[in-house]
Amino acid sequence: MAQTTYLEAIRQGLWEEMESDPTVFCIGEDIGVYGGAFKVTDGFVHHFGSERVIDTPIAESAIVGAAFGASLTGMRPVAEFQFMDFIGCAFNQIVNMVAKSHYRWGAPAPLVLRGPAGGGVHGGPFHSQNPEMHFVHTPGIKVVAPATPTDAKGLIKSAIRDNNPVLFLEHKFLYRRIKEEVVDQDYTVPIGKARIHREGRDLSIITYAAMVHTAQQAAELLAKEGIEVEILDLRTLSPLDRGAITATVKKTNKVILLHEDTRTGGLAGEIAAVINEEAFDDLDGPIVRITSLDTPVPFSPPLEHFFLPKVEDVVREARRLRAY
Amino acid sequence: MAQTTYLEAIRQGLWEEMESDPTVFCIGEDIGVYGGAFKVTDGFVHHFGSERVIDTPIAESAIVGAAFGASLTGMRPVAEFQFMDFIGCAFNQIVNMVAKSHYRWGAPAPLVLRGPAGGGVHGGPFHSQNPEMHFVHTPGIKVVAPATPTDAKGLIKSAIRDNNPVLFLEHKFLYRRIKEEVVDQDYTVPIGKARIHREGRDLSIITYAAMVHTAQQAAELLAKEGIEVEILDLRTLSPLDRGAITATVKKTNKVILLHEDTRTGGLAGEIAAVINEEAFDDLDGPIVRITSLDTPVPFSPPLEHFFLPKVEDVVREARRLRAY
Amino acid sequence: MATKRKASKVSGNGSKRSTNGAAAPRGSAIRVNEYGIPDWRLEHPEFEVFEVSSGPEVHYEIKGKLNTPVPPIRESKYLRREQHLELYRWMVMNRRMEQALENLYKQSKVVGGVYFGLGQEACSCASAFALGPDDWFAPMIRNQGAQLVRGFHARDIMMQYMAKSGSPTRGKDGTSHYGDIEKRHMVSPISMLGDLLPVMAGVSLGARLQGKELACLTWIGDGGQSTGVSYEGINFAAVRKLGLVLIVESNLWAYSTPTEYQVAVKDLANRAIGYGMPGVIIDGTDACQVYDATYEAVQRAHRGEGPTLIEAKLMRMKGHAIHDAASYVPKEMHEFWRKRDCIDRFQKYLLDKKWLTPAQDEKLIAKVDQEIEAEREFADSSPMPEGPTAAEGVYCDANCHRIKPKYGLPKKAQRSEGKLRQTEAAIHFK
Amino acid sequence: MATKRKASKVSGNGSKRSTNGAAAPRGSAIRVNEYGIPDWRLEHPEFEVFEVSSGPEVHYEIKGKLNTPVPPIRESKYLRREQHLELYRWMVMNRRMEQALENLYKQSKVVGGVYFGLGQEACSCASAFALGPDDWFAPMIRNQGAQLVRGFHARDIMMQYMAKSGSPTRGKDGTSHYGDIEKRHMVSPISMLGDLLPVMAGVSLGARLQGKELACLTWIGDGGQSTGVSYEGINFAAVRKLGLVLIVESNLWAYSTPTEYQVAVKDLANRAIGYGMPGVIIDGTDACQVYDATYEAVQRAHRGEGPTLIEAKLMRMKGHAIHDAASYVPKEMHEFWRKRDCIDRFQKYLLDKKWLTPAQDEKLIAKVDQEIEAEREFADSSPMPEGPTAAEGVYCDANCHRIKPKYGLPKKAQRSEGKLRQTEAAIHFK
Ligand SMILES: Cc1ncc(C[n+]2csc(CCOP(=O)(O)OP(=O)(O)O)c2C)c(N)n1
Ligand SMILES: Cc1ncc(C[n+]2csc(CCOP(=O)(O)OP(=O)(O)O)c2C)c(N)n1
Ligand SMILES: [Mg+2]
Ligand SMILES: [Mg+2]
Repeated sequence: MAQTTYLEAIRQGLWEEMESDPTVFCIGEDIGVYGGAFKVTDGFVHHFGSERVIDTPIAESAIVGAAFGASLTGMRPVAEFQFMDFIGCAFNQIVNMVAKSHYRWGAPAPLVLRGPAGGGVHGGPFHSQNPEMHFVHTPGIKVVAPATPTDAKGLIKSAIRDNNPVLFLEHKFLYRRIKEEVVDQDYTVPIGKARIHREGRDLSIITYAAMVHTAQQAAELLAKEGIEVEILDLRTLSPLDRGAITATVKKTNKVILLHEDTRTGGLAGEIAAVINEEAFDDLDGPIVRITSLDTPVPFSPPLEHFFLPKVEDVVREARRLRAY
Repeated sequence: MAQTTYLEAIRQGLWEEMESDPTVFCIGEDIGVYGGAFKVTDGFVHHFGSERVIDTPIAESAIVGAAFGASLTGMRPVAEFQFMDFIGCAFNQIVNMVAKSHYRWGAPAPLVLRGPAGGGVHGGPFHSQNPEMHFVHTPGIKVVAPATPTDAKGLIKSAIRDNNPVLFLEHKFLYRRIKEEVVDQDYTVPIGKARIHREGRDLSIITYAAMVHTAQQAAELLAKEGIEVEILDLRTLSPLDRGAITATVKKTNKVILLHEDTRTGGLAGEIAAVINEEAFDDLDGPIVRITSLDTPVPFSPPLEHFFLPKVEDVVREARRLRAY
Repeated sequence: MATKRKASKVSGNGSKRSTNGAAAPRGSAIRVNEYGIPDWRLEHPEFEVFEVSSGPEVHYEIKGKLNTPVPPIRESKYLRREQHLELYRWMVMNRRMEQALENLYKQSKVVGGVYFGLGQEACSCASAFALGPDDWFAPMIRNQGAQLVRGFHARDIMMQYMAKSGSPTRGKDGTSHYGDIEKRHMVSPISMLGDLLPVMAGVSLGARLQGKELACLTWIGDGGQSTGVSYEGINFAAVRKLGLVLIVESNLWAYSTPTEYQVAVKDLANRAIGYGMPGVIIDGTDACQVYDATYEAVQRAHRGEGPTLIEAKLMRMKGHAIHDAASYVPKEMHEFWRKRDCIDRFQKYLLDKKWLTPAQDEKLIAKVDQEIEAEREFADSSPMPEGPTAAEGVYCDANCHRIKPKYGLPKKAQRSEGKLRQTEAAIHFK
Repeated sequence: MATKRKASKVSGNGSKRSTNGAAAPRGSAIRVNEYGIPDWRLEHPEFEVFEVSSGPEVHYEIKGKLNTPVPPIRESKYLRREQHLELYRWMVMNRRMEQALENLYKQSKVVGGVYFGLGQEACSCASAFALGPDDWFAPMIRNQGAQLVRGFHARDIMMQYMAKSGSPTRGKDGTSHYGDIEKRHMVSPISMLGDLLPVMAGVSLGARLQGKELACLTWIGDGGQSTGVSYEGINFAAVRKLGLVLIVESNLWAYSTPTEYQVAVKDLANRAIGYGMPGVIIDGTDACQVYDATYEAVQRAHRGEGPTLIEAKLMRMKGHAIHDAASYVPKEMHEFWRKRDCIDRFQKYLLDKKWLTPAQDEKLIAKVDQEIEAEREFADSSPMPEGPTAAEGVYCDANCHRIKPKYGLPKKAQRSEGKLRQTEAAIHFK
């Protein structure tokens, strides 16, 4: 076991799957000789060859379409978006061709769409987006968004082995900032299962991806005030782990929903509805949402800082909710 | 005043705006000589000429892009999607080029994207979609979804006059099924304001588009049992009329959220969160969601019937909630 | 700023084009257009549809030569005699099945509308007929004949339209929106035009990784090809030399819009030039030309030499779908093309050659009708699906499919030994 | 199946190409490529980048003629003498500003990365310089020079990179991602490549509806043009004869990917053929060729004759952005193109012509540097935006803009009298 970054953990998982399963291959822009804009596939082409690490023209709908076509022949393609923001350029192909394929005509599409999402790195409106909701709202594709190196490795492997299309969102803020000991052998983390990131009794924060770490920092501050926060890291956004959501609400009776994605139509709404359905009588206070603003992701650091949910927002809301 | 269908009401509104404002023009596929797949622009080309009623190649990203470009010169384009399902083919252009334009560089984009949405006509997975959530979740574009001829006419006019991009969702099930007396002169209905479709004291159904009529039928049945349902027709989905939502909840204390769109990530989640934020203490029962299934829209009538929310679903849930 | 050449004849194959009689001798001269694209047609109709904006209504008119004689069939280089008859039978079956669909519609037994390939049967059937047994295909709405040729039954298509439980999609979708990755290797289209092109390129890529060079045939309309994704797919196939065989059906209309308002180019085959792949123009109402051009493209694909763009010139002889009376089409246009009906011409060709006698022909047609009637009977009496099945099948759960490479495990799975090393290279946003 | 012609010279303009000396006489012969596309270049470099997969690492190498002499500048048909000097000054300013940006980056004063147009200054500046006063443009990341030429100040660009409150987007976006629809008629690009093409076609459409024929200039990379939306835009412009002036910057790389792996065609200008519009090939390092080709395209647009595709051949002389050392580029390639530096060549041309003396040149450069320094000073000392402004401006409220047709009210607003009549025509789904 070695200290491994979030980025390296994804690389490891992908590499191991390519080593053990010759039907896995990578396809995307600048992933070969260059190793990808974020170097997730650095060195892959030297080891696996350019047949299995395919540099494509700049054509996201073709990348997804080709991955889908190849998957119909029994391959397991892993397609990279250079930035997840560009997924909009393949939207129709994903939502209408790929996601509906099994329902409509029974053809499974065992492919993974992966790439860097999220803000906090001053990437501006087109290099910082969180596109999860478009796909959480699309039946037929699963959505995964790990927060830790261990989960990142285990989930990329599960995503590759899944018989359904999986959107794998890598948070670029975490790539080289988050490190932990990661088992350097084969293991998987199941899709569809949330994880208690921190136990607590006073209130629950349900969150995912980079915001797990924001929640953690807030929890540490709050602990000093005697407020013990439970953090539920969803890990998979579709299908949601309704059981885990309900369990933590039933335990603490107060809940903050925290995400980096913009507010209106964000995942917090869906979770609020689920809690209403499953644990309405267990609520001792209103469900609180902490999210980014309803704007594009602004570029300038003071603007982006204002835009994103902050540790102090979580602390403030937790105190307020505690006192409710 | 004449009995006017929902379809004719939209035609009237569009026609009147084109007559009164020469900067308004229509662009889309088969909207000229043919008058559009649903005949919304039937006869327009004869009256306004093919300069202002432009048949395009089959290229949705070009249609939206061209509309946007024209809007930058001070025109007010109205672009038709032959079916709203094809909006996915222009997704990036809408979400990243058009919707972010005012925020990023201060360029207003006074354009309307309109076309038939919704199911119930056995159109199958690609001619029945409800795409609202992708755009409710996109800051910078407004979303409108009228349920009645009067609102349809008043809102298409407001959409055209608005200085922002507006997605105008016409429910194709209503096109020729819903008729009422419509003022055949100029009037507008404001964007951003919901409407009490039916007054009631026992519980509220918050809904929009075709489901307003499903709610109405259910309300009539429930009235016979002494349950008086209030129906709030949202009319505008973005920006949401939070005031109207809160007011009806505060009045009846029980609420059903009803929509034709699929469940997970649908608008009901957002509204559930809003109610939690604004009226948590006013709730005397859990917020109930009634929606379509989390699947593509199936083609075969028995399947589509099973898929869609039905009057009996609303009646059943209303009884249950009433008894809570 | 570009300069054009005059279209010219390439005398490579020697013999001159025959203008009388039903058949042109094998190897008739092949003309090339002004950009060097071979044009196999034996006539080169010249007309243009344009908008007329005087008078009370804006409408379309046509100008050009519309009373030229019907050209002969270009003798096939590849079809064996008995294959001609087989192909003819498929074309007849295609048409008769669509007539049966029309009847079902009139009896209100169809859900939604019906799409027809009237006049395009050669283009659907002869192309599919040129595929090898392992090859893949993905039809568009007008290519119902191709589905028959590749082993689906009329009942499958009928049940799709009737939304029956026994339809290939179990009522989940209609029309040609179905497929089969197990046996018949048909990829289901979606409504959005063009998205299939990269998908078919991807099928070829997937097979190549398994050591197999496939031909992957699909069609696109002169309208549908305007979608950006079409060219993403074509370009990707060209760069990777994938086995895409693309037939652009230039049937002069896209719904109500004349091709003149879709594209500013006369021959869509010219687009092949810009993508670095071969293009060819054929008469889409000549079954032999369709077969031969597809056959050559398929062979190219099997040799791993990359994609081919075949532009088939023909005419959509009905409205967009059954609700559309196509009153926007100038009458002379229908008349011109009715004389060039692909089945009539092929029938005459076979009769003239005496490969088919009138009696045999009658029998063949009667047998087809009988078969279609049995299929209709089956489809009609089969049940609708049960409502609750609507909730099933969104995801493929662990055991619903055994996913394995169809053509064997990729061999050269890695090019070197060595382990994963950490990367510290500079990245874009930190 | 397509047959090609050999490239040939069109002797239309008479005189022969000069090979020695810095200038080729006005009207030197223009070659056409094998598809008849005019190629204005005075050299035709032949090399190819290919992947090498032997040895421990997969990498790129180049083969071909790399030591050919630097060609002369093609004399401009349209530039007046003093315009040459003005243009030269813009190119120098473009480069010096980018050097200043690099310094700011090294001082950690830039937020995110910096993009350079090194070696492409002629392509950015001379094209923008050919626009008429009312024309519109939309730059890509490498066209910072165009922004200067069209009236923005270095400080605007610097403040964009430094995310300052005073930047054109007030810190909301960075790099070239800004615009101005009031005065300078620049449309802001977005990152997603290709989406601007239909937008610029739409600007031309909007103006035409107001009775004005505009030229709408934009650039796209040899990589970015692979996006489907690019061709949707090109096709739309071609069908409607809109004033799109498109410069495809064939700079041989798209991020780390050689053009050979983007497209299977040698000359992207060939794509013009398939879209029914003129295409032309130019040497993108020759400011006169860039100017003249753009100028002609702009005139065409002003006459309402439709779009033009100009392929500029050149080389991206730095990495994709400042973080990228471009170690994947074969060294010889940089060397070859370094000799063809567009500013050096233009400078030599002007000196040789004696339109510029060395002393004047020195002074010009010094003045530019002074100006840049003042701009840098201004940008550097300007404040960052206030956090809460992040929440502003998503929507344009009723009074934030007065929206009116820029070129006057459309005149022929309707073609007939008459009222709206109800429609009962058949529709698709009932
Ligand atoms: C992306 C997209 N936009 C619009 C449509 C609606 N539509 C269906 S078929 C059609 C016309 C197609 O014309 P063409 O491709 O020429 O095929 P044809 O019907 O002539 O065979 C249109 C506009 C669609 N299916 N997909
Ligand atoms: C749709 C889309 N996909 C991917 C990217 C990421 N990206 C930005 S620039 C670039 C390379 C562009 O190459 P080219 O168009 O040739 O322009 P150049 O950098 O050579 O000037 C890529 C892949 C993008 N901006 N947009
Ligand atoms: Mg067509
Ligand atoms: Mg490039």
